[in-house]
Amino acid sequence: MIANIIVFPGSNCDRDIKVALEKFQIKCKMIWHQENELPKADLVVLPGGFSYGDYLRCGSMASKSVIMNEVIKHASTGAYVIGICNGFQILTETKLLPGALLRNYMLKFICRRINLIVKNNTTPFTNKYKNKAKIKIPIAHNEGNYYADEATLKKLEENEQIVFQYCDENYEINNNGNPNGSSLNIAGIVNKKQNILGMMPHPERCIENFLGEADGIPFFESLLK
Amino acid sequence: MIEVNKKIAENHGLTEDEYEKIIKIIGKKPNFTELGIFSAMWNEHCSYKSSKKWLKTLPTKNERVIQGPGENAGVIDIDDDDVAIFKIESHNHPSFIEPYQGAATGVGGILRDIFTMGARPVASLNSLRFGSADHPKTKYLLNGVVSGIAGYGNCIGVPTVGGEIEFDSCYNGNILVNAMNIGITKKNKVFYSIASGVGNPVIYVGSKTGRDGIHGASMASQEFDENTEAKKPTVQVGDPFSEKLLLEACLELMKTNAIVSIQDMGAAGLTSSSVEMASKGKVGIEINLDKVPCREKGMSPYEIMLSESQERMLIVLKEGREKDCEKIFNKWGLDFSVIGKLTNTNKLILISNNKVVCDLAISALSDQAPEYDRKWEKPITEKKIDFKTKIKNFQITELIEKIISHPNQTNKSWVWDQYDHMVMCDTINQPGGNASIIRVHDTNKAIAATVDCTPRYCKSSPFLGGMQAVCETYRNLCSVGATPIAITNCLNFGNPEKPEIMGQFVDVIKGISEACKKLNYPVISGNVSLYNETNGIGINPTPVIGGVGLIKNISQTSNHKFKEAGNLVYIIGDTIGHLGQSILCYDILNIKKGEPPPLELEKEIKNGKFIIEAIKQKLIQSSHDVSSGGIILSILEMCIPSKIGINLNIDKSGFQLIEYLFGEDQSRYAIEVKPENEAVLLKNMKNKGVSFKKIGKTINEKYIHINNKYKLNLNNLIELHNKWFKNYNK
Amino acid sequence: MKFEVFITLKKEVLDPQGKAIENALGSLGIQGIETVRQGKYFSIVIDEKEKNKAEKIVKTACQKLLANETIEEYSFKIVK
Amino acid sequence: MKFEVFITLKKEVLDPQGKAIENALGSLGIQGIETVRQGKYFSIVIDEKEKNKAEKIVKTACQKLLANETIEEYSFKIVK
Ligand SMILES: Nc1ncnc2c1ncn2[C@@H]1O[C@H](COP(=O)(O)OP(=O)(O)O)[C@@H](O)[C@H]1O
Ligand SMILES: [Mg+2]
Repeated sequence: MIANIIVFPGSNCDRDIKVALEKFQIKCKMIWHQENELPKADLVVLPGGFSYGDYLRCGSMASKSVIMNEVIKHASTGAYVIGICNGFQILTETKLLPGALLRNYMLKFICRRINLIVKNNTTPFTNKYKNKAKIKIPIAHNEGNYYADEATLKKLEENEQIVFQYCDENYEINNNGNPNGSSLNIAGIVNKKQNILGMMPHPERCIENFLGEADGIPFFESLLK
Repeated sequence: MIEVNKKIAENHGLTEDEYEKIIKIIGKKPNFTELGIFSAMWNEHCSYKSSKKWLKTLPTKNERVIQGPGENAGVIDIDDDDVAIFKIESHNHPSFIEPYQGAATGVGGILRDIFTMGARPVASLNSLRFGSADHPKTKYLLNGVVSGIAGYGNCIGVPTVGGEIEFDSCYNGNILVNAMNIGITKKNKVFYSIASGVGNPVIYVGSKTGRDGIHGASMASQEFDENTEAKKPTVQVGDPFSEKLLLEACLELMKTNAIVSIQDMGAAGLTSSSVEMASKGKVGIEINLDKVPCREKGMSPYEIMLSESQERMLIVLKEGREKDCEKIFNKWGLDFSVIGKLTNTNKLILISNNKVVCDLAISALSDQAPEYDRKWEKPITEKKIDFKTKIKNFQITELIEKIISHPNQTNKSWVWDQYDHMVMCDTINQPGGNASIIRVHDTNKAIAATVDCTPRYCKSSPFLGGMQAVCETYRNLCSVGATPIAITNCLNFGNPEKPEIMGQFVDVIKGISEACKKLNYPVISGNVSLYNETNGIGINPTPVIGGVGLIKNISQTSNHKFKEAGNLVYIIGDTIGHLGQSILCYDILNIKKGEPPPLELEKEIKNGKFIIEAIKQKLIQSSHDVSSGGIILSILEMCIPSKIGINLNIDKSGFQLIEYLFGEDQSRYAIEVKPENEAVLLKNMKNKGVSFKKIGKTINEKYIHINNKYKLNLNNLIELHNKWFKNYNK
Repeated sequence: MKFEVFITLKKEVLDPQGKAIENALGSLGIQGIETVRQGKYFSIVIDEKEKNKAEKIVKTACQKLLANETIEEYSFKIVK
Repeated sequence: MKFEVFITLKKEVLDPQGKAIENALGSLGIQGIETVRQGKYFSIVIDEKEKNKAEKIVKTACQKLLANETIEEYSFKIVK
């Protein structure tokens, strides 16, 4: 499997995701945002970080990069796109995924391991998780508060586009377990065709046991299936 | 141009004597630009005129030190041709005036000191001190500083892995914001700031120069008073996005072998960077100010030279490499400009509009800067006092509950949750433990780092306090299994023109020196922040020490969380029960008199080495240093994260039990031992001659039992421990 | 030509920042504040003397970048 | 009474956000943008009918909380 990792000015998890993908024998190419061609690949990753300093709105300026036209083309062929954290924000700004990510409800940056439920384990990104799996993955963001209007939320539910949801210590989906105020505790969604994933948690940060939980491993294994 | 006179010199913070000295050295009256340059180079912040004499006495070498003080940061050897580069720096004054931007630019500044030397920054730490929690400004300052550090560090993508935070009324008018950073690179890839090669081009890269922060460095060299707010220069605004680009661009350029020397523009901006580079290389430098990228039109030479705009670097390139350099900086969207060249005149020549606007000998600005032997008084050591009568009426359980919920001892995750401490995926021990552990990327080894200081000890006995701060970092490193290598220090003090303050400074340095020498744990970089006074009231002497150690194998580390019930808990080191200057007395009972605990450096070394060895041999399950708050606080800090209770059995009662549990005797550790490892461990302890005492056993119940007499519910303690910051910031 | 551009969250989108400021003003003892909503403000200088053309540039800037119409609304006016 | 409050960075203070937006608009191919400065905008409803009193409340809010006068300036006006 081959992945293109897009590097924007201000991306800072680009190396992290590369290290993680390579650990699972996925070959990576780093693509500078000004390039206007994408080498052939099965997967495009928009990494975490602060593209353009997250100035204006997170992901807004990156979403207008030259390379994003190519990413859109890549996605339209049904090939995989993953946006993690800032990458998720870029995907919503590009409208490849619906909704928007607002400032965390408590108005603070949060870096913490949080509890998640894998709501949909039939996507190409989650098929190695058990159904309704309870997992722990770190988040690190200031704007992860997922927002969409009622109609969109309803569609997300109906089409089973919600992939990860925040939950509390007892794996109940409620306000207590919602770190940032996201609608429906949404932590990650896919498009209807299920080839584009956006998620706030960082699976690349938890694939080694000695750094804490390693619940990110099935995520990368799913890609290989 | 404004005509210079004595009065104007005085407004620039130069004394009459200093002004006269300038005229004598340069043989003319300086023009306004020259005066500004002198005032920047000769102020405390850049010239270290009050502290130099004493800083020279610090031990700075051991077998691993590659570069000691004198460069942008110090460099140590961490094996396999890898080096770690680190330094700590203060940003106290700006943070008091504008907490968010002050703290943010503090982080930005120390990051530049690290990557200017060729290292990729891998970990940030910070040491923060605020006034008392109920002081009206504290909440605002706390929130501003923490989000400023987070805002800058998170954006640039360097993990903030540790630090300390303390509240004390002595900081009401002068908060302390000290930022430390560590970077890693290869031994043969270190860059220095010594300019060389007459004719080589001098390059300006980074952001544009604006009218911000003019005279920031001189402000950092003055006391505050009511008028400070009015006098304040325009505060610098941090731009972490540009810094990220600057970081990547510099590291990219460094691969091309085009750089002769490189230096960040920090305090006193273009002035100090150009003068320092030239001075170190014993060359002259000529700059055409019209070539300096400016944000605003019509900036005067004075303003350009004194601006402290952030995210800028000065580079001396090999001749002919300008185009390669320009290409890289263009790619990253940063300004690039050839602004001058090195000369053989040993002079700083500045040209603006085809006119020479400054013509000064480099040595006049640097080597001939004043150096003072300030008057100092030997600090009066505190007398022993009798605590028994003051304490004996308190219930032990009540004292424990008070300590665990005090702002200085409470759970500080409110702070570090705001810092991205995991980015780069090498953070092994997260904030909240003893020392943070950061894996050296792509290897099996790690470095450990910590920042510590106990200012209440330093106030009471500067010598012991200086020693103790060094030892506490040493202990924190040992307790995670790291071999301590070297330190950086940030010396925060009041007004050095007062003999009693200077006396504190001198004694603290003596204490630090003594400890560093014995522990073979030298100083490789640092910073001095004086004049931390408001209306004549100074802070407690606060020599913050940043310690760095090496872990050769990441499978041989430890943390402070109890692992399971049924294990034995030992204290390594002697417990006499020294209450003077303890948290119990100082913070809880408000008894601020008394002397701090004594220290025996031989024991410090012996106990530390023993712990490292035991961790290596996997004989202990968890380990924690015993310091502020004594045994009881260490034990609680081991119980709380794992929710494991303990049965403590101590052959003491009444006041003696209080002394035993809360006393802050030094050089101690608490460890958790599996029963099957006890025998080997005991044998080792006896062989090595370390003192030890078994004090209890971890249990399944969520309770803390003391001598079957007192019982505390662990869940209650956890709640007490967790609530302070949340309630405070509601 | 100089423009002022205002970007505000749509009415139905929650504005926690505004809410927090509202509360903070209350606890500072400033009475009489009913609601606060926060938005963004840009001052933009356009190198174009014809009003229509300049307005078009600003409008394009809003639509293409400054505002995210999923959550925000924009408005602008000429200052001089 | 409803107010609009504007907080802008002082002229000599660096505005990294405005600068980045300026560049981004340029690379989007939107021509004619000379400078962009970013600020904050608040819409505040005051429970007070007397103009003078209401203005005083807003002014206090600006000075005490909304603006950081070390680096920012404020201005406001009544909308209705
Ligand atoms: N307390 C100290 N101990 C050791 N070295 C110090 C101390 N204070 C300053 N130094 C050294 O003096 C030099 C100048 O420091 P500083 O003015 O902070 O540099 P910068 O220009 O990077 O801000 C550095 O090499 C620094 O490590
Ligand atoms: Mg420096």
